[in-house]
Formats: sequence, structure tokens, C-alpha cells
Amino acid sequence: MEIDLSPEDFEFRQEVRDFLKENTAKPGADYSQWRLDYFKKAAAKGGWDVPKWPVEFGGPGWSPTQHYIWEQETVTASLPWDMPFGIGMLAPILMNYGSKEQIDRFLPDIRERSVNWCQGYSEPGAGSDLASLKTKAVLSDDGTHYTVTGTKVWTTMAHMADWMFCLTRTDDTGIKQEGITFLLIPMKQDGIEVTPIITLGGAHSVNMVHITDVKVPVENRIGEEGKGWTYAKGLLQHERTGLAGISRSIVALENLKRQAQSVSRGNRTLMDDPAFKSKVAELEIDLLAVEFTELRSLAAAASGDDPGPESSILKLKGTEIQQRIQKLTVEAGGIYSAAWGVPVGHKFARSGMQGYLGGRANTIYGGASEVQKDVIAKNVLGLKRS
Amino acid sequence: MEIDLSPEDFEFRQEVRDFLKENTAKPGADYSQWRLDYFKKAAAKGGWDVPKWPVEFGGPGWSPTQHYIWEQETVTASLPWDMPFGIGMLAPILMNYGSKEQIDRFLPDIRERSVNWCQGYSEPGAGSDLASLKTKAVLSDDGTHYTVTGTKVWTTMAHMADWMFCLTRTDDTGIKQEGITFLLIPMKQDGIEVTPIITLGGAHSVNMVHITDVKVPVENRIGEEGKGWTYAKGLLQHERTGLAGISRSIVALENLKRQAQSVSRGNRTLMDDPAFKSKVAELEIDLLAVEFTELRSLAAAASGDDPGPESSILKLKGTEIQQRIQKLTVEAGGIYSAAWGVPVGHKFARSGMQGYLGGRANTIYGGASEVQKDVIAKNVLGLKRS
Amino acid sequence: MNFDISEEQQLLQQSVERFVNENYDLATRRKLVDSPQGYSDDNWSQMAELGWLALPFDESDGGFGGNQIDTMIVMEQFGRGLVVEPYFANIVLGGGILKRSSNDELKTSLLPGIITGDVRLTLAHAEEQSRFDLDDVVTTAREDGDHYVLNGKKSMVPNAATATHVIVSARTGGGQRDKDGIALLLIDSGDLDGNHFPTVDGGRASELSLDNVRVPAERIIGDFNLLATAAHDAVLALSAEALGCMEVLYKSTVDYTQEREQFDHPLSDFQVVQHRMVDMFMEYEQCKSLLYRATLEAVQDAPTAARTSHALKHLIGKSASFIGENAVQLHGGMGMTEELAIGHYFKRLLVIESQFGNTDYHLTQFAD
Amino acid sequence: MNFDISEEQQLLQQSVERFVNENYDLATRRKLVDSPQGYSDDNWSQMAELGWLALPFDESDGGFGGNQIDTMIVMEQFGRGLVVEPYFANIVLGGGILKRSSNDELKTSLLPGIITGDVRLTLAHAEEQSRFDLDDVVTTAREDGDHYVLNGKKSMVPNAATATHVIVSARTGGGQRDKDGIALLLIDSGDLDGNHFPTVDGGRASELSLDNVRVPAERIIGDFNLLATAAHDAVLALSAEALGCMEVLYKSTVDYTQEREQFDHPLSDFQVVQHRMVDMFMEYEQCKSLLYRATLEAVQDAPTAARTSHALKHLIGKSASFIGENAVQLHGGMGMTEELAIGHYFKRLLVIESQFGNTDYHLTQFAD
Repeated sequence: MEIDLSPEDFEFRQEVRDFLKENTAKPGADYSQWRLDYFKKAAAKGGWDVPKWPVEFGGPGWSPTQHYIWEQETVTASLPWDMPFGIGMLAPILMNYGSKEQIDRFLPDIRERSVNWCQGYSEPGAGSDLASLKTKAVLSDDGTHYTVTGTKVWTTMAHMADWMFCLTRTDDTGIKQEGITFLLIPMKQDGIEVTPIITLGGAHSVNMVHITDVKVPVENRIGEEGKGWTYAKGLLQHERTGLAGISRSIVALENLKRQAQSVSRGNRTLMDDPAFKSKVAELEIDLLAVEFTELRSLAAAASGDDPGPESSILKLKGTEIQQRIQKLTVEAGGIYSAAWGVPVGHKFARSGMQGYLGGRANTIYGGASEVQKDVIAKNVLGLKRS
Repeated sequence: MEIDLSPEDFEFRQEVRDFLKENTAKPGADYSQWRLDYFKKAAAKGGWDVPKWPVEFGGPGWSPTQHYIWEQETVTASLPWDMPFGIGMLAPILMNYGSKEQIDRFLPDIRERSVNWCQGYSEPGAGSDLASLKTKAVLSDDGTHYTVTGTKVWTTMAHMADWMFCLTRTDDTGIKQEGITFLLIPMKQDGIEVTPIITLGGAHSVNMVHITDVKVPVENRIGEEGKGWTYAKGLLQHERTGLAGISRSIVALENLKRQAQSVSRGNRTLMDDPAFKSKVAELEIDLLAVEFTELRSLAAAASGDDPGPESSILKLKGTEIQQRIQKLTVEAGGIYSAAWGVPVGHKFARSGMQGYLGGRANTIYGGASEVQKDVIAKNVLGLKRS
Repeated sequence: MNFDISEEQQLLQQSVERFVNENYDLATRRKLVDSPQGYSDDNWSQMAELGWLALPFDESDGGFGGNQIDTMIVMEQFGRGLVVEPYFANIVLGGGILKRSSNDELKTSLLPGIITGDVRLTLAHAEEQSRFDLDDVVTTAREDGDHYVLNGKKSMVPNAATATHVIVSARTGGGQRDKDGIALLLIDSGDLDGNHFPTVDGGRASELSLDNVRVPAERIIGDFNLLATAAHDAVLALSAEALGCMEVLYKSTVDYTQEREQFDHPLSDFQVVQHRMVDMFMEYEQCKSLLYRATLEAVQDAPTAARTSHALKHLIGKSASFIGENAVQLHGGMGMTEELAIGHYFKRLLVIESQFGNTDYHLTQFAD
Repeated sequence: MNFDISEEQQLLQQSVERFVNENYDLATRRKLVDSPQGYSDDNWSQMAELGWLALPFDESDGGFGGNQIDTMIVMEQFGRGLVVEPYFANIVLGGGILKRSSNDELKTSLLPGIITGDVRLTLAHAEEQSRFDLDDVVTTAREDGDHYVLNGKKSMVPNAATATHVIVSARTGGGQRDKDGIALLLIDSGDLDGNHFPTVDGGRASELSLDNVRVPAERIIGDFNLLATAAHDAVLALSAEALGCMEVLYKSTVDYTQEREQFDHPLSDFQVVQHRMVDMFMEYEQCKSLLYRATLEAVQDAPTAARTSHALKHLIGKSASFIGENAVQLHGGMGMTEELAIGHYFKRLLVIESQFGNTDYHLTQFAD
């Protein structure tokens, strides 16, 4: 048992630090250009633009420890804006189930970040029960294309996307997990209508997408007809683990402490208030624990074992911790947390309330916490329910 | 809306106080004799020995406010030891469903506290699902008696009881709530074997009762054969409300505060410790609220309304509060709470641990908290479960 | 012992309920919230006509002689409707201070206008360093002949942009956290620089600057005790409003989960969802009980009344957070949208949490 | 990064596990607990023979050179078996202090006996006023020539009745809560008056009185720092033991609810029961993670090691309470009986909560 980094790991960490320092955006530089340049330079390091991709597709082939180091180092660095939909969600499905032609056609653009993707899974009325989707795809008699009609919802960044990867129903006679087909659909065409959904924090990032009689050539189908659920499902669990955001929470907690120290209470600060201090301490303790839970999970993966039962905890605990940090930030903001859209009083109060409101979604999307517990009860504790 | 007592209520309170003061046990007096005397004197006040009995059976006919006053005044008084089984549980069933002969035969002894009863409801394997009981009662061919065989469990004070009122199964062909028959069985006879169950706190108050081929004359059956569940059920809900013990908790919380003040922390006491103080304060706030929830329920009863939805909360919240007080008492005891059976360190530590351990049952018996929530979901929120 | 409200109070309750039902569907409210002023003059006039603006004042002053129970009734219904008119700032805070003031001249001159809705007050007590402490005041009121000269900044003043007058707490003497030396002064809005902005619940607030504002000495309304009494009333009124919000939230959740299917069952079929809603219901009922208790104690001027009000705001804060967060959670994605009402109730509760002391603050006040 | 234990450690784990399986069914344990001494001399000899009593000591001293990971392995299994032999008092506390002492003569004379089990130590640090503060010491050690004269009372000393020596913290100088001026002295048990009694978990403890006890100066083992180090080790060891208890509790609950039927279903069919057990499982895993972290930091002497140990005892306390109470609750009436094992695990966890600082104490230490 040991958690020390090896000399090679230390060397790697230094290399990461140097790289990140060199490639920070210069003040005044053109953001979009810098962004594309950054990914080119990262690619030149040997796959640092796609850390999680397998080596055969250009990934760096890092050890779990190296991944951990990368995550720790990048969480405080100002990396360019990146969306997970192409890189993290579609790419693995393409690699595993796409044809050679599809891989050649789509993967390079994904890697260059020159094409934006969105994920067309959720539907109104389906919620965490994704498989009950109803968007219909009907194969033409000549077998050349599908005609797709239906509605997707909570589609993040649909209004910025060039393409959608989309689960559709091609058969509704059997059990609902069967008869789902995985299609790739261009967004900029007639029959696709994107309606913004404004969420509690006032932000627009999710959308409703109405799809009406859109023709999709069969070469845009991934794998076999009716097998789409199988392709998507594995990634979902993977996505969930990624949502724990533990490194980000460590940074967020340090910010919270600094913010609370900036709030004066008599001669002292809010961080000296026993009740507030206790809540921060309890949060930090849970974070110290869950950080090691993540390491245990990484170590298990490194030794080739299945991720242990501990990995199932990560999304649940991770998102709960995010929300607690957000809530304490609002509490630290005090009277100023009520102000909306203007900077008033404590500097952090404005983004604090936005973060708290937006963060309520963390325990809903990617499988609501209640559903996660059902999954753990079944898969980890081995319980059934009648 | 008002909570003031009327001049008559004030007068009544004074009368209660005077009575309780006059009838406190004198030091050195014979306890058993004093106990019986106390109930005689209370009877002479016009039913003060049976406050909850209806007037036609000798009860005092108090208003809800008077009941509330009685409860408040008696919780700190040293009343004689009294068990609820005869007075509070069997008596109402006798009054409602017993024959004239049965009432005349059993009620006077119950009122005088000269005969002890125990309640034979729970069975091994039934838990909160009381109606699934299996103790068998077979009617003789000549219709003169039942032969009873089965096992009762968690039978409080069975080892001190003269009689048991007992739910038995006379028919197992229909739904389980039917076919249950209510019998009265003398305890001191062959075929009844009482085995102590020692609980966590080391106490012996509950028992296992094995009943083997015990003959019970039909005149010991309450009401009709097969209707026993109906008779028992109404009382169960009533019993649950009574388990909230809110007045007792108010006294217990005051004790806890005094105890914590006796624990020194440097130059101050444990009650000055911010974390401990907060927990006590939160408890007190919940108690202030639930006390008014009980008053609202009493007031609704006084105006002849059904007890409102608020009354369903009482057992759940009341027992939770009891357990929190017990837990904080153990916490106050600190290192000394571990000592067992000897007075060491803080005086309250010994009974504190016993109380905590014994108190874990409060959320189990009389319908476990989980079952209570099912009941509220169904009866108050109107939810069904498939 | 009697928890029924009087017949008169029942009529009041029905009247506010009707007003809310007729004027406060979500779309109409959104328009009000998005308007520059943030509320409706018509609604305000209607409230005046219905006599609600006169509710707490003595009959001899042209009012209805209502007490905290009457205010509770109005505020609870306002909570159920998410009413945005400045009743709290004007009548509960401003009116409450004025009605208790010993400055009879001010009272006589202002009350008729308050009752018609033409005079609109608000209270500016908070400052950046004060957080929730009423006695932490650094704004100064320097005596200068028969005037006071005020300097300082006041924070998060509710509805100041539409107020005709602002009651300001300022220090005439004493140290930063002394209760002595705090005065309440009535200032014409025109004498103040204001930065006006919306709040997250669709309300309005302002940061106010006082830069050598001269106020005649006869504009002193009261001292710290009057401020503390106003805060006590504020806690009761906000708690009643919060109770109204919580009722809507828990009941909508019970309704929504019965309609919404997931995994081939209504959400409400799941035992975990049921028990969560039972917990929400129980929290709501406990808050209701404590609101009654605190309000009755205030009406009866019980010695424990102030302490119970701290208990109340603490419990309301804790329960509002539990009920609000779980209402959002159980509504799933829909709970996250501006489209459904529940998000708006949730946000109103968040603002109430920050008004006149949050959950932790009142626990400390209660425990000390 | 590697969380696997070494092959040697695996052998140790299996050996302790086997010992527990062979010697610690509930009935056998009950007999030990009810015996006057409270544990088995045979078991104790076996532990000596298996080398466990030598585990933490340097190889040069006849030990096995084990570290806190080895102790963790032993204590976790002891927790799973509810082992009552005085390993914690003797080896973790007494042995831990002795092994780190700079008093080489004492070490040389005592270690061989400890390893054979003939010398049995314990630590007397707590006093009635001290609660959990190691530095709150009023027992005095007055210098008198080449001796110290001790006066005072020590509380809740584990296994003192069967100890041959007691290590006592006493004040040679300084004020009541000064860290300076605290010495640890080794005292022969015969020199102490003891009130010996059982603890609620079936263990043994004593109240000790020191009435002008004369101790040679060469019996000083160490100072406050050594006591603090011992407490750090104690927290790790007790937490490992607690983890073992929690594992049994949550797993027994998962098993029991699948067997036990209620309302025509196994209890484990109910979603509320399932989610409760998921929470128990998660708490257990979180404790395990933090135990690993705190233990590894201690082995590596990380600057954060002490702070992380406070985090650990806090989390262990909170989780033990949650898991213990829910194990009892979900076992229903059966959970309340002495007959089932779970009550005994629950009681052991309650005692661990009171040893070397409770949940609140360690949170404060962590936060400060």
C-alpha cells in the first residue's frame, strides 16, 4: 500500500505544469484562434488533446496515476473551453461500434474541435428512464434512409451544435431497450427546430429540439439497427463517474474558504463562526474521503480489475459535495445573495447564487440520485425489487 | 385563535397541583399500599384515576385543555407506577365491544389496578405487519371453548401479568385481516410459558410467550369470532399518538441541559460548547413546534373535527425527538457513557446509556417509523403504491 | 385553546385568496416582474381599496386595528401567490415602525397616505459589514443644530426605487455594535442616491448612499428597540409568506409525481419518493405549528415571544431549504426550468432566507 | 499508487481472520465477557505465539517491524470478531508509547515480556474534568529527590485490572491545560487503588486513584508529545476496529432484510430499505477510503497526518452512528435483543465513540 508518486510521475507532473504554463492564453489574444492552436500543440505532445482516447486512436496511453495528475493540474489551469459531447461521448462509441468509413469521416473533426456535437438522448416524459424514448425513425422502403420525427429535451448546447448523435426508436413491439437505433444527424437543416430552455439560474445552455420528418441516410447509422441502447448504455455509466468532479470541488472548496474569510463578522470573519466553520470542515472531510475513493477506483482500474464497488459512489457523493459547496457559497453571500444580475456587496455573491441554482441539476441529470441508488442496490448490494 | 387558559382552566390546574402535592408518596411508606390508595383517592375526585375513560364508565369528562393540563402537571409529579395495558388498551375495547357480563367482570379490577394485563399481539416473524399473526385458536365441536397454540413475542411485562388479551387466528382461508379472534387468557396456568428477552440495555421487560394447547372458554371471547382485527386496529392508531410522549420530552430536555451544565469544559461547561449548544437548540426548536402540533390536534378533537393531518406526525416526530435527547445525553456523558452498571464519573452517564439503548425501540414498536410513513403517504397524502 | 381564526379573519383570508387567484397566474406575474417597476400600480390600488394597507393601524388612525395574526393571514396568501407588490416593505416594515412610533406628528401626517397607497415606505437597516446584525451600524447621523447630517451606505433595501420615504438606521453615538446610539430617521427618497436592481425572486432592492443628507430632528421616528420590534414583526411576516410558498411546493410535488410516469410507473409509486414527500409534509406542518405559536406569543406579548421568533425563522429556513430543494429534485429536469412555477417559489424562499437573519443566525440568537 | 497490501500483510490478515472465525462465535465471546477477567488467557497466549504482540516493535527489539498498516489489518479483523483481548491497551497504547520512548532501559526490560504477553500495559490519561483533552491534567507528579510523588485520579483506564503496569500522565509543572509540564510515568499496578468495572461493550475499565504514589525518576517514559503520538495511533487503530464492526453491521443488515418477510415481501424489497442500505454501504466505503488515507499519511509521516486522523475519527463516529442505528432499526425487534450479534457490534461502536475523542471533538480539532 502506498500513494507516493514515482520519480517518473514527478517528471510527468513537471512536464504537464510546464506545458500548461507555456500554453496559457496571452492577454488580448484572439480566443478562438488560441483555442484551436492549444489543441494542436497538445496533439503534438502525443495525444494530450485527447487524454482518454486509446493509443490506437491517438491517445497518450497514460497510467491511471498520470490521468490523476493531469486532472489535478488542469483543474486550476485556464484550459480552453471544451465540450464533452464529441470528444468524450460520441468518440468512444464511434471507436467501438462505428465503421472504418464513419471513423475516418467523423473522428478527425472531433479531435480538432472544428465540429460541435450535441447528445440527443433525453425526451420529454422520459427523465432518468432514458430507454422509454419515442422519437421515431422509419426506414424507407428502398433501405437508403430513415425518416426521423420526435422531440429531444435538455439538449445541452444544441443551439451551438453542427451535429447531433441521437437515439431513435425503430421498433416498438418488444421490450423498450430493444428497437433503439443510433443515428448521426446534421443540425443545420430544415425540420430541426431548437427552442431554448431557460433554467433557474437564468442561463441558456439546454434546449428542446423538435425533429420533423428529417431524412437521415443509412450510412449515418452507427452499428446495427435496434442495437443503439447497447452502444449508448456503457458510456452512460462512464459519464456518470466523470460527473463526480472531485478535483474541481477541491478547488471550489478552497475558493469558498477564501470567500468566507473575506466576509467580516465583527473583528473576525465568517470562517471563524463556529457553525459555518463546522459545515466547511464536514465538507472537507467528506471530500478527503471521496478523493481517496476515487483513487481506490483508479488503482483498481490500473491493476486491471473491474472498478470496485467504491466507484459507484462517485457520482452520488461527488454531486452532493458540489451542491453543498454551492449552498455554503450562497450562505456566505448573506444578504447579497439575493441580488440578481448585478455585482453588489461581496464579489462572489452573484456567481454564488447562479452556481447554486444551476447546480441543482447535478443530482438530476446523468441519472438522478434516486436512480443511482437503485442501481447500487441492484448491482452492488445484489438486491432485487419486486 | 388563542392559547390562553380560561379562568376555569386555571382553577382546574390549581386543583390538580393541590391533589398531586397532597398525594405524593411519603418517605418510608409502603409503596404497594400507597399505590392502591392513590388510585382510590383519584377515583374519589371523580374519575381522575381513569382520565381517558368516557363519563359513562366513570371517566372525568375533561375537555382537551384539561387533558393537556393534566399531562403537563403529571409528567413532573411522582405518580404511582401504572401500566397502559388494562387501563388504556383493553378497557376501551371492552367498553366498545365487550358484553355486559364481560364489562362487569373485568372492568372494576382493571380500574382498581388489582389485576395486571399484557398484550398478546406481536408474533415472531410478523413485526410491524401485525395482521399476519399465526397463533391458532380452534373452537371445540361443542362450541364451549377454544384451544389456543402459538407464540407471542415482545410481550411487555408478560412475566408480571395475570391475564393476556390476545389476537388469535380462527380462520386462515381469507385475507389475513379477517379470521382473527380476540380472546382473554389467564396467564397463570399450564401451557403458558414466559421466556424473558433481554434487550440491548440489559433490561428485562419484554418476553416471548409460548402458548400450548390452552383451553379458553368462549365467554372469554370479545365480540364475534373473526372480527378481532377490527376491534384491535382502532386502538393501535390511538396507541401510536400516545407514544409521542411530548410532555416527557420537554422534561427530559431540561434535564439534559442541566446535565450538560454539570460537565465542565475548561472554565465553562459543555452547554457553552457551540456544537453541543446548537444541537440542543435545534432539538428544543423541534420540540416547541411539535408541542403546538399536539395542541392543534387536541384543539381539532375539541371542536369535534377529525384529528387533522398534523396528528399523524406525532408518533414519528415524538419518538425521533426522544432518541435525539437520549443520544445527546450519551454524548454529554463523554468517556463515562461507556461504563456499565456502575456509577462512574458524571452521575447521569449510567442511566443515559441505558436510556439510549432502550430508546432505540421507540421507532420500532407501535409501528416502525418506515411503516408510519407508508401510512401517512396513503392516508394523508392520498398516494397509492402498486 | 383555539386555533381557528375569527370570522372576520376568514373573510380577509378569502379576500386575499380571491385576489391571488384572479391576478397571479404565472404569466401575469412574469410580466410584472419583467416590467421596470416590478409590480402593478393597479394591484396596489386594489390592495388599498380592499383595506389591506390599513390593516395593522389603529382604528383611531383610520386603520382596522389588526394584529400579527391578520398580517400572517395576508402574508401566507401572498406567499401562495408569489405576490410582488411592496406590502412587506411598506406596511409590515414601514407601517409597523410608524404605528409604534411615539412621534405623533409624523404618524398623523403619513398614515393617511400609507392607507391610500400614495405614501410608500421602506426600511434601510443593513450595511455591508453588518450581515444580519441590526446593531452593527456605521452609518452616522451627526447632530447639527436642529438637524442631523447622515453619511454612509445601506444595503439591500427592499423596494426603495418606488418608495417615497426611507427609514434609515444611523448612529448618533456609541461604538459600531452598541445598541445605544442608534436612531431611526425618516428620509425623503429624493435625498438618497440609489443603485436599484432586481432580486433573484423577481423583487426589487437597492444599495443606497447617504452623502451629507440633512434631516430635521423631528424626523426621528424611534430608537433601536423599535428597529428590533420591526425585525420581530418582519420575521413573523416572512415566515408566514414562506409557509405559503412551502405549501404550494409540497402539494405541487405530490400532484406532479402522480402525473409523471417513469420506468412505467407514476413517480409517486416509488416508496422513496413517497417518504420524501411525507417528510416534506411533516416539515410543513411543523413550520405551521411554530408559526402559530410564535404569532400567538407576539400577539399576547409573551416574555418568550422574541425567542420563539428566532426558533421560527430557523425552522422555516431549514424546512424551506429541504422542501424547496426536494421539490426541484422530484420535478426532475422540469423543476430546473423557469417555465414551471416551482422554481419561482424556490427562489422566493432563497431570498426570504437572506432577509432579517438566516437559519444559522437565528439558531445562535435562540441558543444564546 | 497502490492500495493492495503486501503478501506478508495478506498472510497476517488471513491469520487474524482464521483466529476470529475459530474463536469468536457469539456464544464463546459471551462466556469470555461474563467471566471475571473478561477475556481468555488462552487467546492471549495464542496471540503471543502468532507473533501479533510483537508486531509493531523493531526487529532489533525482537519485534516484526510492523507499521500502522499492520496494526490496521489486525484491528479491522478484531473489529469484525469483536475480540476482547487487551490488544489495544497493551500493544497499541502501551507498546506504542514504549517503542517510541527514549528511555532505553525501560524498553529493554519490558519489551520481551510484552512480546510474550506476560507484561501487560495500559494508559491512564483521562480525568473527570478533561473529557477528551489530553493536555487537561490535574494529577500531579511532585519531584522528591530521585523520585516523583503522584497524586490524583484517572478515569476509564482500559483493562487496568489485568495490567501489570500503568502508564500515567501527570503534571510536573505548568497550568491545568499546558502541554508543557506533562510527563508519562510507568507505575506498577500494585501501587494503584482501582475500581474495576465492565463497559457496555463487554470490555473492562477502571477508575484509578493515586495517593502519594512514589515513582523513581527513571520510570519517566516520555512527555506530552509522546502522549499525542499515542493518541494519533489510537485513533487509527480504533477506526480500523470500527470499520470492521461497520462492515459486519451493514452486510448482516443486507442479509437479514433478504430473509425477513413483512407484508408478504422480503424487507429488502422495499425501496426505502434498499436506499437506506445503499447509504450504509456508501458510508462504510467512505470510511474505508479515509482510513487508508489517514493510515498511509501516518506511515509516511506526512505533515497533514495528524489533521487527517481528526477527519477520520470524526467520519468514523458519524458513520458508525448512522450504520449502527440503522442496522438496529432495520433488524426491528430482533435488533434490540442481546441474542443477535448486531447489538454487540453497535455497543462496541458506541464505546469507540467515547474513546480518544468523539465526533464533535475531532471536528473541532480538524477545523481549528
